[in-house]
Amino acid sequence: MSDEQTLDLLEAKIKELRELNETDGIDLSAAIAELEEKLAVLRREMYSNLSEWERVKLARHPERPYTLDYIGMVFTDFYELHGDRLSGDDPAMVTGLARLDGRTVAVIGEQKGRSVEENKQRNFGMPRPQGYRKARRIMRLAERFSFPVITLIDTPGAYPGLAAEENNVGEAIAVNLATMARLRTPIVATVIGEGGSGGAIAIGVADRILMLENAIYSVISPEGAAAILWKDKDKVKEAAAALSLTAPRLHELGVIDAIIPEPLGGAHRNPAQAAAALKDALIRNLNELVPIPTDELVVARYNRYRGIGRYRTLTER
Amino acid sequence: MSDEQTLDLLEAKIKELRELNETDGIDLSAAIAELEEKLAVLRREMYSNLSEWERVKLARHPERPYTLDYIGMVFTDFYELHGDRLSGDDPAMVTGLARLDGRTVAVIGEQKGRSVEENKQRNFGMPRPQGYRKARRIMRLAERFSFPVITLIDTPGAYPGLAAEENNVGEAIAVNLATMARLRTPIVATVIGEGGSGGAIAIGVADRILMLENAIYSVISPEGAAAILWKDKDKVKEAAAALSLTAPRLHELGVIDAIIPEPLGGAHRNPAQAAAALKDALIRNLNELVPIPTDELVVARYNRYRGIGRYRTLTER
Amino acid sequence: MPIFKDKKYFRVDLEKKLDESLWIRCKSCGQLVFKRRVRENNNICPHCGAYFFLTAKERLESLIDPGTFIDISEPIMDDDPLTFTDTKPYPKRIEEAQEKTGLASAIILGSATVTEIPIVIGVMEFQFIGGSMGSVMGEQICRGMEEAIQRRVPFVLVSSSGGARVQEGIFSLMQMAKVAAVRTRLGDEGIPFISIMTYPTTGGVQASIASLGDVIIAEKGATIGFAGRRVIKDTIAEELPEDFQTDAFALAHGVIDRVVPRESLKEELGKLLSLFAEVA
Amino acid sequence: MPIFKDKKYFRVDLEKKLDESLWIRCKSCGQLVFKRRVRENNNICPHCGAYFFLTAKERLESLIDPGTFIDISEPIMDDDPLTFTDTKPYPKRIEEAQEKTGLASAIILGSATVTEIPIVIGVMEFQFIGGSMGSVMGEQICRGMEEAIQRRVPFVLVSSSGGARVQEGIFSLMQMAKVAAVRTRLGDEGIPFISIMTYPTTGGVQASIASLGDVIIAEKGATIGFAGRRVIKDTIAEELPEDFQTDAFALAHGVIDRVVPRESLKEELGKLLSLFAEVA
Ligand SMILES: [Zn+2]
Ligand SMILES: [Zn+2]
Repeated sequence: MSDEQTLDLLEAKIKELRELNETDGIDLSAAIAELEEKLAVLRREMYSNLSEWERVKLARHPERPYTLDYIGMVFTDFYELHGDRLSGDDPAMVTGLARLDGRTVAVIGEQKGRSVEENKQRNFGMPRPQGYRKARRIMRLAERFSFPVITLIDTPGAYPGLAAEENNVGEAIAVNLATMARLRTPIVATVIGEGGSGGAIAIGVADRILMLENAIYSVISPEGAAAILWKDKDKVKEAAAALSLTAPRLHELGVIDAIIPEPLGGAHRNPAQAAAALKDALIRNLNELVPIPTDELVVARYNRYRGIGRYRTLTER
Repeated sequence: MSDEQTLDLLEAKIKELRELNETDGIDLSAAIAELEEKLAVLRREMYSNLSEWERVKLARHPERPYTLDYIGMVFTDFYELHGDRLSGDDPAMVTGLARLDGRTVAVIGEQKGRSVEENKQRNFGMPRPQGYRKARRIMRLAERFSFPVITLIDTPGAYPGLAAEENNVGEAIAVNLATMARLRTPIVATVIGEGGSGGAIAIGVADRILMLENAIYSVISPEGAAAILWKDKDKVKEAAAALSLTAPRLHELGVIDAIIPEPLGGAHRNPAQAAAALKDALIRNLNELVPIPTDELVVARYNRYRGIGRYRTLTER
Repeated sequence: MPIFKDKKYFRVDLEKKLDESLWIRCKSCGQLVFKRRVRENNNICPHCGAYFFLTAKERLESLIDPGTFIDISEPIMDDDPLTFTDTKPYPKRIEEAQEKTGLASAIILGSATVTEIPIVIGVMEFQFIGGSMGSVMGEQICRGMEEAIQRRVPFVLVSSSGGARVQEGIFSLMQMAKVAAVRTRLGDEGIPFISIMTYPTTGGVQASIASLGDVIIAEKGATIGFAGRRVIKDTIAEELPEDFQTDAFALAHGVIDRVVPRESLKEELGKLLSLFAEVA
Repeated sequence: MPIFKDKKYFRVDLEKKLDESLWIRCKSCGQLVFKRRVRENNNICPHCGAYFFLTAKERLESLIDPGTFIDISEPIMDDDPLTFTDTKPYPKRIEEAQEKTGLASAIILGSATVTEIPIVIGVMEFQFIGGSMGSVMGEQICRGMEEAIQRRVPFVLVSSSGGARVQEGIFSLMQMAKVAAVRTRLGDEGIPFISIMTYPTTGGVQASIASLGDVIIAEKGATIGFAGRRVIKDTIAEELPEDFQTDAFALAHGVIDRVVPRESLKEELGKLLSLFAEVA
């Protein structure tokens, strides 16, 4: 039994006792209180010391709020826009205009599905070239009207397949990177779940990069790394640890700017609370970015990316 | 027998007599001279008074030089560039860099095929969305390096078909119009054969619009107009006349800037001569356009298109 | 122009109703329905939900706040630069179209408000020679965009057109370039352009101004595309799917942003405009 | 780095030949061929025409005017920011790669001339951890572009890479954004960027700098794409055509401008550069 399953079981037990308490009039309050305290302790213990792999599982939790869930809770007046104007509309990439704290913003986010049917439609949150190009169109629209761009990253990666290559997915990602690097409006990117490689950074170049506490962001999936580097598909835990893909590690490394706290147990335990924290963080960051003159903003963003990387300097013999 | 066939027959007869003259030693020079004079008179008569429909046939003449023929004769160092970077490469649209009079230019032209095989490949010179988007990519490339853009128009129209609509051909044309209207480098467009409607103007917005003497340029083909307006497919001659699609008429109307003279009988009678005239015209126009400061050039182009159209002013009652 | 002899300068006034007949028959369900009820219902059949054809004036009425329309069109009408005659002279066609529609040309242009947000709006009239774009429509669209820049309000264009005004030959083709050129200025100036595609938006209109919206909304049931079924069949004899160039086809292929039922069009437009409101 | 203990700052010098063996066996036809003859023949088998693998140095030699290369790389080498260990520690991999290739990193960067036209050129070394892009490669590419701007000469990049340097984790991913950002400056400054894709150009390199060339030339036989066959098969188990991600596939889908056989690559590059020559 996983730790989370233990917690679920405890929760269910408490609920059962509560019902008994109410319907049958038997006083179980002492037992309930004891169990609840036990649960709280367990939870704190468990989540204060999550392993990387446990975070990967949380980031991928099927009940975790997805882009459209957050859009519903964080923004008002969301007006979805469709299509890349070139050949298609990709449901794995959701784009539109919305209002946040009275301000019109462009929202761009990767969208997973929950049911089999939905996942077929949303392609498990793996965007196709049409999705990246739709995102780019909306970025340019935002730039034209000085709407800040909010991106929500949640993807296992760009969809790998014949049609994606036939539509030059490499170019779609590359041009997005170049476009975002110089876009003349503020950009705030947040990894809300899985930040999967090229598929994530294709909407992830920003003035501020935020991560939800249990989100992950990585150049390769632990499964991919295990298979390629360890040549052993079972080494996912080792790979997850080695890749430094958690929010705290990435914050330490200076690659992300802030961590948005999640409810104890993960965003899915209390989506409203997670959304409130995300909203707070987005507003705070926009309030800092919007007053900056555009030229300055773009230079600062450029310099951030120009300076990224770690290497050793060799000294002249 | 068509007039052109009569000419062909006369030419063949003269050639025959010449051969006889040489091989058999019979002196036929008097007869030959007489026939030659007759031929010249006939030709002048015929071509000085071409009907619109006859010009349509000349513009579509299967031996007429096509874009790649002119590229070979007008430019040096042609370096073809392929692909729209999005999904395909359209052989009905040829693009590349080349040198003209020592200057690097971008060349964009519609390409028909001559054989059945070639026409299948070139799609009878009807570009697909991929072709227009490739053209746009090359326009932007040219702008980046201040290369003048030379376009050669020769198409029955944009390819009409399912795949074209699936790839939003309307957008492909529309965005080209907007792009060319403001492109920050000189553009010279020449209709070398058929200027077919939206498929033509999609590479036809320019600082100078030239036409070869026997080229045509029209909002609809005479066949299309006959079918739709006359509701009679046989009324092509009437339609051709009504549409004002010849170079002299369009020059009179002030829509094109200059007519490039063709050899007597049409460009196919002497492709080298036609190419020389085209080259002359292109160099002359570039020499005028290149020194103009870019801001001024773009404003002038904008004003040209802003002012195009003919309407009646209503007076206040 | 005999019928407009003494009306050289005619403007659109939505307050005057031209047609006073009381009843209309629905082509879809065959029911005879009370015309005022249909009008009040966005020209949707109260029995079966089918859309009645909307004239440009009716379309305007269905979209804007009542009483806010002011005609700002140029006082111009179609000329006949090619002296064009097919089965009848072009001036005769213009005259008939003017008589039929009560409009000077195939487009209405004015200022108005939508949910109190000021805009400049152009609406094409399909009954005026198929809503085709000649020199006058081109000029009015440009005028509308310039006015929107001047007033710093969004520009809304409702398309309903088969394409180019063939009778104006090369001039009609050149309107595509003209409107596209002027459209680029809206981008420079940060003025939003909402393109609404209705039945039908095809040919040279779809391949120019209609496809250049910052946002493109299609009315449910719109036909959207460049080359029509007939042209494709005549040219390459290709088999076409049933949903070819429908609203759903356009949405699936990334051509448009949304498909909106007629009854929600005004509300959606208002919602969208409000998101741009602080900009313009 | 034991082997480079007393060579902290190593630069590429094409004049020194590392490998002095005389004969080589062609994997394609099995013939034993004289190595110098192969070299003089652009590393193409004189018997069967197969391409031998080119090291970065050999690639450079095959493209530029002899004796014109000057190393302008930053004096840097790979760090180990994550203290990464899989089946062996990352620093060990770097050391082995340096030993094997004689290079400090997976890219050579220098100035040179091609048919007497001065350029800045970067060449990736596939034998150095699959030519993967880590912080050093990202920095050298940016340095190369900045140098090209400084000197007002074209930038040429020869890619041969499987993608990101996974061992550097997020830093390797960020290099994609870094090189793309700096690439935009070439456009502003009117400096041409010619991207040459060779076997293989995939993953994060194809999805960033390699796809952003003003002109993209592929060497005949190059593999070009984002997600490789194995990833696709593992993820969605899709049937792939035989020509998948070949040079012909890339050309047909508009990914590249040209496919050029190795023996013409220098000549074509010279021709292309000469068209840009008056610009830079
Ligand atoms: Zn009905
Ligand atoms: Zn061999």
